[in-house]
Amino acid sequence: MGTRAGGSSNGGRRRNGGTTTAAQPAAGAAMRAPDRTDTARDAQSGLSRAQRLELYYYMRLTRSLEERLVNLYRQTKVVGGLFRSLGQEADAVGSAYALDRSKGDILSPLIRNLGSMLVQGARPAEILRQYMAKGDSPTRGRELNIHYGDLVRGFIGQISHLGDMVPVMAGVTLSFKMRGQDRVGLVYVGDGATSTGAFHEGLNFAAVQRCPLVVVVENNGYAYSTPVAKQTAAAQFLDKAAGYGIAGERADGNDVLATYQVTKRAVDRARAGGGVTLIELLTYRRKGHAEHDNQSYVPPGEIEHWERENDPLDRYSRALLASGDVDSQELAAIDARAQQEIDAAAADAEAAPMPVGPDALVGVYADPPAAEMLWFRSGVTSAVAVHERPAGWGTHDA
Amino acid sequence: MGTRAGGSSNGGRRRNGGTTTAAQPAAGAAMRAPDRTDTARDAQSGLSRAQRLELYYYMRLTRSLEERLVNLYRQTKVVGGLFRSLGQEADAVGSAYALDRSKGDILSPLIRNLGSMLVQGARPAEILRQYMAKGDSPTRGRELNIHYGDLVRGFIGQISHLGDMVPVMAGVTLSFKMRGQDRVGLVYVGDGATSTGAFHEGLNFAAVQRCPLVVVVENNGYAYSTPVAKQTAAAQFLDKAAGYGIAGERADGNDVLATYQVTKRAVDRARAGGGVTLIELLTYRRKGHAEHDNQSYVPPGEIEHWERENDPLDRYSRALLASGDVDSQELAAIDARAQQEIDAAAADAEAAPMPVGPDALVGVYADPPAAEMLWFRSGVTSAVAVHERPAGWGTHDA
Amino acid sequence: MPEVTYLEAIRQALFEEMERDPSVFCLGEDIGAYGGAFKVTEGLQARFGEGRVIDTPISEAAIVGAAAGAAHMGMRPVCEMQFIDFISCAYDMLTNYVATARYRAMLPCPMVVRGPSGGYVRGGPFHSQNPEAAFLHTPGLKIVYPATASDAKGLLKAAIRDDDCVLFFEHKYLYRRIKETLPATDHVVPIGKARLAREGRDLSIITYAATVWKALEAAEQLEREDGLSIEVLDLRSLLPMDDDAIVATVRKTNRVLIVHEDTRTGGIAGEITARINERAFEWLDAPVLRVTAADVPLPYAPPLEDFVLPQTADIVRAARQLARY
Amino acid sequence: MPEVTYLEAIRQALFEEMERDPSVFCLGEDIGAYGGAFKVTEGLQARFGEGRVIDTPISEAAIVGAAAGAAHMGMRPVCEMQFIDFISCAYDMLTNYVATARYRAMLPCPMVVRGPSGGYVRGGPFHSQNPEAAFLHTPGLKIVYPATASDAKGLLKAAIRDDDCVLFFEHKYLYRRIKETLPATDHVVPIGKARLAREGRDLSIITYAATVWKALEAAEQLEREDGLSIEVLDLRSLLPMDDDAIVATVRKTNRVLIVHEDTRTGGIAGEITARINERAFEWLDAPVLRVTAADVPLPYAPPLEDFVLPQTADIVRAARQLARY
Ligand SMILES: Cc1ncc(C[n+]2csc(CCOP(=O)(O)OP(=O)(O)O)c2C)c(N)n1
Ligand SMILES: Cc1ncc(C[n+]2csc(CCOP(=O)(O)OP(=O)(O)O)c2C)c(N)n1
Ligand SMILES: [Mg+2]
Ligand SMILES: [Mg+2]
Repeated sequence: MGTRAGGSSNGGRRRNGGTTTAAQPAAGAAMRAPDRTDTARDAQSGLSRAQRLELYYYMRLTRSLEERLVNLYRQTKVVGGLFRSLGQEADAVGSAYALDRSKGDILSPLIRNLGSMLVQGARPAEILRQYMAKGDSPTRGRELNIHYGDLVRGFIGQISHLGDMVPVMAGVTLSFKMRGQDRVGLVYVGDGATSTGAFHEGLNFAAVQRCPLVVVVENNGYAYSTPVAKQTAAAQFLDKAAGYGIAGERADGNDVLATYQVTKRAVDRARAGGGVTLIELLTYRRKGHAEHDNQSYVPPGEIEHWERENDPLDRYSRALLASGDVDSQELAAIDARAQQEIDAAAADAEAAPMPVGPDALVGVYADPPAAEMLWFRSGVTSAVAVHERPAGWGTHDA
Repeated sequence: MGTRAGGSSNGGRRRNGGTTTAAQPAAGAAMRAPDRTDTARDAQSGLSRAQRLELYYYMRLTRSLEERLVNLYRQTKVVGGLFRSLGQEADAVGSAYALDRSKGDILSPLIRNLGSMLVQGARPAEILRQYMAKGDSPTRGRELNIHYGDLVRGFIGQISHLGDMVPVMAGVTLSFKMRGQDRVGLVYVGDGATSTGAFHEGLNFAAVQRCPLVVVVENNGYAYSTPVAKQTAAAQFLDKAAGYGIAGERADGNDVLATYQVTKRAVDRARAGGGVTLIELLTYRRKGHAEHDNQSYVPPGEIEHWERENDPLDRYSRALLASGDVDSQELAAIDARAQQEIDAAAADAEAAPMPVGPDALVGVYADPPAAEMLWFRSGVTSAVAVHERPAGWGTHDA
Repeated sequence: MPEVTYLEAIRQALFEEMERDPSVFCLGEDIGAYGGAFKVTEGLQARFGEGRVIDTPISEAAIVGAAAGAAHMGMRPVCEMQFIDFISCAYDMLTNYVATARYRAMLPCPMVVRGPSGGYVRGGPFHSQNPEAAFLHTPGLKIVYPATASDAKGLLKAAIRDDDCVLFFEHKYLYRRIKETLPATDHVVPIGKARLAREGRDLSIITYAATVWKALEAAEQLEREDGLSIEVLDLRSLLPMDDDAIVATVRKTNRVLIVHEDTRTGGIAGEITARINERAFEWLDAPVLRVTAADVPLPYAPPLEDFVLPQTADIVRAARQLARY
Repeated sequence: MPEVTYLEAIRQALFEEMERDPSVFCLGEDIGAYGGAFKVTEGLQARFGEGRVIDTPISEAAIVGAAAGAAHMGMRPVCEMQFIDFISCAYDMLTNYVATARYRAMLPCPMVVRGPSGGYVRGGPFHSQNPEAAFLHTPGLKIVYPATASDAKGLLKAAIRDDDCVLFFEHKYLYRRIKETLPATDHVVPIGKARLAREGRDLSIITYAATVWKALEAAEQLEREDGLSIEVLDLRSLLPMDDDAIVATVRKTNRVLIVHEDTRTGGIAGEITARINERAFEWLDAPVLRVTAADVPLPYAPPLEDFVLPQTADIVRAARQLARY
């Protein structure tokens, strides 16, 4: 259960590296406090004080950014649905933190893994622009929410079809192996996504090829409205590992350090040529599948219980304070800094322009570079007459 | 490993029942020898002497029928490829024998499960007609080899796409559960087919629904040319059971009684509401994937080893003779009877007519009953001019 | 009788067929207590129990495959794809197993696969698809795609009673946007018959699903502004297709505009054009033209989606050109 | 230069591209030591090792998905489907993940999916399919389907070098039945260009893959017996399609017969007919007609298969009717 000390050091990790720019202040820069014992390692996790604060920063940034998205959603500034990871921030942040960006590790996030993308260098302004479908968003308005990627920073945009990223990441990591690169891949799947054929085929393929891949099953209790007991008859997802002949571990996904450690072990194993690890992280989805979902299917008190007893941010700030080398002012300063970054990003994103119609035709193929203009559209840039926008036109229901 | 005595009796089984007719003598009728101790139960399997001889009969019938098919294939009377189960007769026959046809149990065979179909009542003449694509074959010449079924006798025709029969059998057995029927289903998959998404989705679905389904993984060492080690990294297929939260057992598939017993336990479990069992049967494919395959990928001596040490028919006849209540003349009589049946069936099948072209248009839908005649074909019954048959036209390569 | 929405009409059909025939049951993701992503199956589980309204794991191939197995045994399953976009995961099972079952193995396979389809709702590339063209060349399947509440109900009832597999595409843009008073009696619309949505003399628009409404809007505008009399044929059934109705409208107006929401290349308009060529070439006074989506994955941002999908203004523009031809 | 078969031409293309570019690798079922079900990849593993010629588990979705992942990272994978019929198991992965990668995520996805396709070989319903129509309406994919050894080699090389995903369908009936002397130089045939297989004045047959040969046979017979001069256009590339070549032949002969082996309804002939309508309607002296398979799953028995698939005699019969129109 991830409580034993990880034998590995985190020496190779350089977080605030060359990818940040003056215009985009380095995430986590606020945590550099040279007058403190920044390099003192935590006995269990092997993480320095600065790194442990960085984990806190990413968790806070995830939560605050999603809260801002809720506001924007209520103001109908978000075009599609809004998907929260409330209560799951530790699992996404802790696991992604075990990758080494300096080595070119690659991660494939799912809809609840905003935190992991932030760790890999995604920026709040990008996320906000994506949700608002802006023309200068990473996908130029073509794809929804956090469905985007950047191979340079090391994350790959998911598609909606659950499970499909597992074969894709099998191939990404197969290429690492073929080229003798010292790189590792990590792919997330939900409890629900484990039921898909693609999950099975991809995991089996990676296992046989001994790809340097970590597969994180985020067991958050539900797939949309479906509880885990209707998704699988297995006692735990961990039990699937043996069926693929791969290593398996299970950890408390709401404990960011435990999550980090278990993933770090798997990453180290992968990098050392030990093949695939399946990690089951136990967590809980406190919000509905998306913002519209009223969670009527959840037994009374369950959400409140998790909120009260097992909020990953509460738990982690308590632990940090209890460790004695962090004080509450420092945490408050991180909170404020995250908030400022989001404020700036939101102003920026709101001001950004929407794409224009003909942009839609560009880039389906490398060659030809643009699709043909429709014959009835030649010379027309706005397709829709004003009266065509019916009442109720807007976000889709699910 | 299937060596403990099955606690269950086989009382409900009525093999030579009402489904046979005067024109089609009951399979196994030869084994009724009332002056012998027919009802004495074997201590381990719980099978009577007559039943144990019936198992022998089906194994022999399988082998001899396939041998006849090889002759016909060499005479180019088989239209497509020929797929052998040489060395696997025990696994197909023993497992299918655990079903109860009188209860309406249903089985989904694969290409190496000719034996299981014979147990369920398929007749040599049907098989031969299928392979020869005759117009009065069970599929009227539409489908290949043993790809056919009969819901009345309790077997369902496979399609080529591996794994697809698992979801289908999940649905068949789901209907048993929904209607409160006392029926069980059995589906075979090869070691190779376990890699498919359909296998995974279907097995998981059946496991969650606790369908009365037995899934037999026939581990015969190869999928076409691919050895098991390239198909899965798991130590054994049995290890997959826990990942689906279902019962699992493994047995020697070349021991017909062990195969019967392990399957019988699973069938009893399913019938008692205990849900899905995954059974791994260990066997060996002594012939190539199909007749054209020269098995160049098999290590030298491997096939000979299995032939010499572990032929299921040799093993079983030795065991029967050693049991003391069967003599070699009886076995020879069964061999002869199987041969006679095949001779009669072959004469019959060879004389049967091919279908005629326009038959092809009938029966895609219940309504409309036939597809439209092509405009350029109206009034034409033979599509091909004689000169269109190029040299080499014939069976496809794989 | 009160007016009911397209969505409510679908729910009524499910209720009534489940009441009528105990072999009808539903399976899909989140269709039970939750009532489905769009609440189409709301109340069904409360009425018919967990045994007949089954929440499944996320596995479209298993949903379709299990439905086929149950259908062989005499059940009449109705599968929900949470979004029709996920039917692609069951493509093998539908085209190879289900579609061929009767022909290759004399196995009856009466089942329905239904789900929310289509765009105009900012769903992006994976929640807006129109999969009809992917299945059109698979003999053994039937495809319907209703545009009205009445047809949604009547065709779903016909689909459930059909002895073969029917793909029932529901346009999610229409779910709550159109309303209608439905016939009181057991309302069944035969599969394979088109519906004349508007009579006209000068030009025919052949279409189906959401674009039926855009075509009707365009027809009104063209009548008002250009004095053109436009006929609108709503195909409703795509497989089988109502050739007689197509030929009749071509003979009448001699000018055909085909409108669909799917991408242009490989969309169903091609098949319709071929049939018109074969059956009514002499009656054509102008080429058969197409108004369709552009050949790109459907993007998410409103200006992009609006630009890619066919709009009323496009139909008007195209019809004017064709009328002048 | 010795003559090489269609199959050997494909193998040469694989060899040469793997020699030329270390990022090219092959993956599929039984393609390694065994050399593939049809021996297309024979000798490849011996030359390039297990690392570049990978035997995979039986999992087409994983093969295609893994290829996509590797392609993102700069590799150029070539996937073999043991029979192209199994591409249906990767339908979701191809249409949703691969085809959209560049557009939705700016992810390059240079890869090839190839495999033995088509009928006339007694393969029955699951070893004879022609899947082109299933992918035609997916922007982001390219589709080629060569009819000659030279095109097989040249198009496969172009496909491997293409920066997007190319579906490369090989007609298994042609594998060992046709031979040709190939150009000695690095022979690349551009994707998107048709080939005029025979020049003629009276009527155009537009076709691709195995039926090119049937069309040529029919053309000879029609010339001999009826004095008709038949043009045969071999499309080679189905997506993108060579509109210019199509329009040119229509303008020249004014009569078009489209021939394909796929089922009639929803086959590619529909799209071609629509394009001809849009671009060359005025040049048509007769309706565009289709000779195709009947709308049934392809049966196994020789008399049935022969009846369902288009034959030379059918083309002759249809061309005569069209010429008389
Ligand atoms: C193949 C497929 N089928 C259905 C869906 C619709 N869908 C989107 S999210 C979701 C639930 C996912 O649950 P889980 O995998 O547990 O992830 P979570 O949302 O809990 O993180 C479903 C059914 C989909 N995206 N893909
Ligand atoms: C989905 C799919 N992919 C590929 C094939 C081609 N194929 C037919 S049999 C076979 C090998 C099957 O091996 P296994 O499942 O072990 O069965 P066995 O032949 O050993 O009984 C393959 C790859 C197929 N039928 N279906
Ligand atoms: Mg979940
Ligand atoms: Mg095998």
